[in-house]
Amino acid sequence: MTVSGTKKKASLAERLSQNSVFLSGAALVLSLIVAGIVMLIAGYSPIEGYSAMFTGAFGNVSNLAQTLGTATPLIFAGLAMAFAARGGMFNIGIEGQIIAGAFPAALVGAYVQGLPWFLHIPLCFLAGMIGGGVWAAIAGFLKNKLRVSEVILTIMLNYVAQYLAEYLANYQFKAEGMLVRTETILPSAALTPLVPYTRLTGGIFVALAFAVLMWWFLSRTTAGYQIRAISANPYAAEAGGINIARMNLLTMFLSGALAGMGGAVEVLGVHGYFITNMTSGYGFDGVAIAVMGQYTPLGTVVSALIFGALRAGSTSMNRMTSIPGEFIQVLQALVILFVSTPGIVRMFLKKRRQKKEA
Amino acid sequence: MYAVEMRGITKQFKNVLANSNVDLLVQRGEIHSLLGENGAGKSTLMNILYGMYAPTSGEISVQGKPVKIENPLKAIELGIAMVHQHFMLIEPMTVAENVVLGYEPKKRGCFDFKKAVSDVEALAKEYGLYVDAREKVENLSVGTKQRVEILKALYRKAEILILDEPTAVLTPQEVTDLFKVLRRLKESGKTILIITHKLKETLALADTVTILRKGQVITSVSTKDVDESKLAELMVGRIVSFQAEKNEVPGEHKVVMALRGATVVKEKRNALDGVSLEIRSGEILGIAGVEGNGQTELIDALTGLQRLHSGSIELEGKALHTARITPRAMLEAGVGHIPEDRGKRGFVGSFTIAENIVLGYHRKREFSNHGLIRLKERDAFAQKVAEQYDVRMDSIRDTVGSLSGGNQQKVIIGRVFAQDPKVIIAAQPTRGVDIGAIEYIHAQILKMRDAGKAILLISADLEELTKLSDEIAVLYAGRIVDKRPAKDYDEKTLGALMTGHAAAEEKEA
Amino acid sequence: MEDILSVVTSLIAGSIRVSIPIAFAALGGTLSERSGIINMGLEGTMLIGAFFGVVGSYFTNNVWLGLLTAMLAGALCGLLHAVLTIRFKCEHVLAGVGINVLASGLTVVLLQMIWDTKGKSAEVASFSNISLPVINQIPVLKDILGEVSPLLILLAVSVVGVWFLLYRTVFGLRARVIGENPEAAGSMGINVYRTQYICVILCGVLAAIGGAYMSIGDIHMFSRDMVSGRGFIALAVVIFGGWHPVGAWLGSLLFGLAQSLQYRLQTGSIPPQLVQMLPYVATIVVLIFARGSSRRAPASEGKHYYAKGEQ
Amino acid sequence: AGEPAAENTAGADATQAPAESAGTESPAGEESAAPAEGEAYKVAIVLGVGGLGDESFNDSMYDGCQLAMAEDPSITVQVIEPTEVAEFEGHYMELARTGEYDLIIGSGFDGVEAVTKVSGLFPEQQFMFVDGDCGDLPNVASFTFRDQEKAFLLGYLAAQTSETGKIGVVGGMDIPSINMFVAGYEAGAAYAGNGTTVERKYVGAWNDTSTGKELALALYDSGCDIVYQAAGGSGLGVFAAAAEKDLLAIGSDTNQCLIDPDHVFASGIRTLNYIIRDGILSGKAGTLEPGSHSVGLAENGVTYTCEGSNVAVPQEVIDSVEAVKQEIIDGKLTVPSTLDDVASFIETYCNK
Ligand SMILES: Nc1ncnc2c1ncn2[C@@H]1O[C@H](COP(=O)(O)OP(=O)(O)OP(=O)(O)O)[C@@H](O)[C@H]1O
Ligand SMILES: Nc1ncnc2c1ncn2[C@@H]1O[C@H](COP(=O)(O)OP(=O)(O)OP(=O)(O)O)[C@@H](O)[C@H]1O
Ligand SMILES: [Mg+2]
Ligand SMILES: [Mg+2]
Repeated sequence: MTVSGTKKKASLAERLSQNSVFLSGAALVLSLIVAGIVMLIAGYSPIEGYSAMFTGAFGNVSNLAQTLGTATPLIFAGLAMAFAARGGMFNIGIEGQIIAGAFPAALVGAYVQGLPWFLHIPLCFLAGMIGGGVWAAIAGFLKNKLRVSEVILTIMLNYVAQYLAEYLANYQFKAEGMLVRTETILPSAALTPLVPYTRLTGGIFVALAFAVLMWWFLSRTTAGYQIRAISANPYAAEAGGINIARMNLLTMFLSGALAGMGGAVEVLGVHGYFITNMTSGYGFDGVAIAVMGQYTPLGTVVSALIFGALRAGSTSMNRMTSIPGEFIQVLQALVILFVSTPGIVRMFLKKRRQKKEA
Repeated sequence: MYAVEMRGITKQFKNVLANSNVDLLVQRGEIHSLLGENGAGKSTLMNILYGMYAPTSGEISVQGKPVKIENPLKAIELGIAMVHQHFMLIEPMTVAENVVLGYEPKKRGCFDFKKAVSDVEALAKEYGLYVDAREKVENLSVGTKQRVEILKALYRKAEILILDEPTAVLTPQEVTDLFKVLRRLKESGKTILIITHKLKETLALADTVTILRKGQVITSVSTKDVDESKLAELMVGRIVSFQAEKNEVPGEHKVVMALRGATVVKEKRNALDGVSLEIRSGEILGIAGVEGNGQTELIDALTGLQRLHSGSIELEGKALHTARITPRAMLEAGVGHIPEDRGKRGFVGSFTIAENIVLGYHRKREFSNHGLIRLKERDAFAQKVAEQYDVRMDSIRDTVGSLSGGNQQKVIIGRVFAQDPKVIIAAQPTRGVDIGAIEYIHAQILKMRDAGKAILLISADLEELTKLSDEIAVLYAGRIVDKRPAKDYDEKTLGALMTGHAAAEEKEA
Repeated sequence: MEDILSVVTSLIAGSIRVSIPIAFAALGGTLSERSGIINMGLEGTMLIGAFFGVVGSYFTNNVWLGLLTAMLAGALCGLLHAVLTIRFKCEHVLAGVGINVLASGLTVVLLQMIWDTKGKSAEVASFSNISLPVINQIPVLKDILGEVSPLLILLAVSVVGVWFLLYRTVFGLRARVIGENPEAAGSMGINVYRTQYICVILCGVLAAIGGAYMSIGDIHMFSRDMVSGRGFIALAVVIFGGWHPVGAWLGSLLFGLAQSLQYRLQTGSIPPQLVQMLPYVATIVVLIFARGSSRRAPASEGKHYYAKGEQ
Repeated sequence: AGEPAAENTAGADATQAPAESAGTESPAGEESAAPAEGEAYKVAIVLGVGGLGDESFNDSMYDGCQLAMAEDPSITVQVIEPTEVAEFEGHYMELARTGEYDLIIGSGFDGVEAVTKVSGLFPEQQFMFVDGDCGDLPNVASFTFRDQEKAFLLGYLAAQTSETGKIGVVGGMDIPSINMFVAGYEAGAAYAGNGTTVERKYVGAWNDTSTGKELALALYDSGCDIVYQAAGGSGLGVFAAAAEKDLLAIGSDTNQCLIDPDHVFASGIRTLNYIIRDGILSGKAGTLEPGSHSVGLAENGVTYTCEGSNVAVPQEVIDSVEAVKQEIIDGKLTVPSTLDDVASFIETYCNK
């Protein structure tokens, strides 16, 4: 009896240890616990901190909206990274591509006049996609032509984009005033908050639509099929008549376009103009989000939402408690590490099981 | 006393039972052959013996002592060495470095490269395995790479040597050389375990054969007591016909594809040097040659993977514009391609069977509609092809990587043949494939020929070449050095021509 | 004439200084990648090194002990990265990103716990330049290398050391083999994991020294996020230097030169952003011209190796 | 210690200053009922991006809060450290929505839009804003600093102290708020009339001490003997360079002479802490006047100091700087606040 009982339990634990959703959830809990311990050591109350964080992320409609709004650009950044990875490219230049998308979107939003919103907003998006796409395609092009790793190229292009945008926003396109920013976009280009006074705009639906679009593109179009084939086996792809250079370029362009969309949505929905330093680390969050989401659109959206909640929650923890915001960074790091390392959770499960059996 | 005694070995992979209660007894000083269809579990069994996999259950004794082989290190300590199906060599490093790896000679705590070279040279001399110890492995021919692998084993003072399909990629001459070496090793008291799909080789070399089928041992017999057809029958479980029917295809044989003075320069050397050939409908043109003499470049040139530096390609009498010579253009012009290295060029392992069956043809109207995949049509087509070409699978949604080698090859063959190509470039179509599948593939190739396709067959297997081809051209050092109807060759002259000897002799004469 | 000469010596001396932290990190990255493990966490490891260099120096009042503390902290970062990627098969890139985020947060949390501020540490004992005999007698050269940080000498020793380790020792041979083909190494009975662990830990140590140079070599304190992207530059330099220790050093010097040139070209007549862009554009341009020599990455870089029975 | 701009004196002056001139002595009779003495007064302060520990702006704001709390224990302050500009609006919104806070303090030119918007939505909520001009809003008292004025004095001082005739400035970024410093500094150097030239360089980041140091070294190597830092955390590197070269440096925001008294010989000062303190206290007293207030030398909102430095500055130099300071206070000199205006300033005042 008892023997069969433990066996059943063990098999449940085993089944759980194969379930990636369960593992990710458990990893999340584990990181909360470990970060909590760090807080305790530093002399803060994790309970106070987490309740503030939870309230801030999900406590009421506007907080929830804030979470979703914060997740919006992160979804784009994550999708951009995931898309490139699905095409066998390591695009670490998302930060730069967000800038390269945000800037033209802001200009189109500010200077193209006389359009109704339903034309103006898509036009801004288009500008953002082209900006981000072209920026990424530069790396793709140079990689093809010169056989230079796209990793170096995109790292360097991040800096170039940042300084170039700073220059343009400071000289050519500077709006009056103390800020280094472009002119405010016209009302016809602005995305209005869905919940008043939050960052949540229709941008979230655009982001979700792009996630679906990415899934559809990769699994249902020949171009997507070709892109996947290249990353899985470039030699076979080549023998199958797939133009690798052209497809690499396309991969980078589309990846950059996704990042550029992220920049455009931030401009149209949150700031209303391009301002230096508006990306605030979305690029590297995007890397983590995509890998955590195992490069799938759905996984990416889910992990972007987790990051969004963390970011939104951290703002309110900051407001409601005296716990320094840096703890959130520690927590975020732990989430990245634990969620992406299911082995750790599995090890815990195993230990528990062994203890029980003993 | 047995050199190796494996009893009741069972190996369960996630959802495959690769070995089921296998017993394997190997006498000391014998050459013992393992035979079986693709996926029968031969490699798995040997990997267990070498400590690469842990058996799910079962016991092993080596030289009479029960042992637990947890890892290759342990196996090496026990005097077991293994030459893998895929060479385990470090391409950018030298032969010497590869050989001494794990047991490096040291001088004052540092790696002593000079000593490594001299040790390897001495060893090579002792066993007649000539290699340049200072050469980088990436510059070596396949046969030489294999010698490096055997040197690795000997360097470790192996008493028991496992070879997994060592002959699949060798020329007849290299095979002869290898067998000489193996016999010499046997004479010096070493025990050899060899996996091969070639029955002739088994009979010529081995003392004992153990036959596996679907993870189980069928029987273990002495080679003295069996012949080829008996072995084949034991292996496949039915009678296998070796004699492929080959009749003259009636009607006019037009030149469908031709190569005129084709030259390809690689690393400042003419890898292909003014080669001209004509591939005619209803005929099989065989290409014999040792790897590294231009076959790869020839295949790549004909399939658009390699640009010609001079010369031209004609299709149905029209010379192709250089810009039009791309893999895609060639595919669309009806040139089908069975790549020589199926793992590399042939399929995308993580893709499904269905996805692989349309690879290269995915843009065709049947499978795509303005850039959108027509899933239903594609899957129906893939299902039909997979069934027609007898791919053993659960579903067309299985990944090709999960199939056995023979079945992977069938996917590729099905893909090409189902598209009704005009020309077929078939390179090593049966490499590493079991005899059942070989029989099947040969029949399919001949069927294509009879249907009037123009076929170029490149194979290291001379038996296959002479059996299937109507005409054979010998490629040596990037040139066609000889060309005759297939029936005018025997394996011996072919072998000599391929290594450049006969050509020179004939010229002198 | 003399003016031009002094401009040039100042420029070169500046390039060398700028290159030091990057070179240490790139050297570590080279070692790690040669064994097949990509370390995106160089940035965070440098930050940890910078912080713990100051912590050690602060509590012991001895700058060498400070450096030792930094090295230990770096070794721990390396160990963390190794455990995550080797033991738990975490995606290499993600482990690195995680370490970066962790370092950025943790240093500030600790800064607050120790010095009750989030900005900068107290001033601590730090390395002062030493005068090199002989060289400080040679004209021109003495203006460049006459007075140098002891860590520059440590760097030179490290470059030679890493080169020796990789190309002259059995350990290095095995590490390079693993970077190319861990299965082959494993089949030859080599302990793949142990070799990788050692390489990644050494990488952490080297990157941490690079960080420590910034805090207790260059200035005498830690200030938050002071590494400012140098770890990512180092990552690029690893590739740029063709996965070779000497290449990594030369690559860092080249980047240092571009950066140092940038500092001097900022005169107010050209918008500074365009000048600040220069080192990054220059890197791309150099890559364009140096393409022929660019070597390929270790074949198994970034992949997970499963020893028998795992998975 | 007879220097007029000694920190303590400056501080003492500043204590009075805002009360005197910056509109807090508003005519009584506002509707907003002033809470009685001892009654709890809740303040929320949203710091600038970068948070505490910058030894500059944010720390100074925080210091102001502590000063106020020390003065009146019934005051409590909730400190919020945003990590990005985009958070400002959310913070103001949430704080105002709770209705719990008697006074919300915001800061930074990059937060002006957010506070403008939120203050409009919550007209009952009282706001104080520093370092950003919010214009004539009914419930926001905003304070801006004429930093160019103190930078002018520092440039004037540096030009007279320099032996090489060449001085430098390291800015954090090429942005208007930093160029206020740079413009004032350059104009001040020109005003000294001894042909001193000014070279400027920008770090491009606020935390990059290493680059700060290298830029300063480049300036020293090119012949500058004094470098002024207006680069936040990156500026710490400037002091390291000065120490290494044994040359002089000038600090910003707080009295940074104390960091390295042997090399930092002067420092610009903002009395931001006192502005905050007085804002909170007058807020509690009900005398905080809405609208925009600009504080400069005249209001003692900004000043300079040599206090704490071991570098001796001749008394006649100090006297001349004081004289110029008086000219500015008297309105005889208008210090340019942008780089573009420097040329016309020189045209007007120096080329005569
Ligand atoms: N690592 C593995 N994980 C899961 N299944 C495996 C693994 N290795 C082999 N298999 C499966 O085990 C079975 C036996 O494979 P094995 O490689 O031993 O066959 P084989 O007899 O060597 O075939 P071949 O002649 O094609 O080399 C096959 O079905 C194969 O797909
Ligand atoms: N192997 C083939 N044989 C015959 N026709 C083909 C083949 N492949 C494609 N086609 C036809 O060629 C035309 C062009 O295909 P399509 O435009 O989809 O490719 P593509 O989008 O240009 O390719 P890529 O994705 O490389 O840009 C289609 O009408 C298609 O039916
Ligand atoms: Mg096998
Ligand atoms: Mg097309």
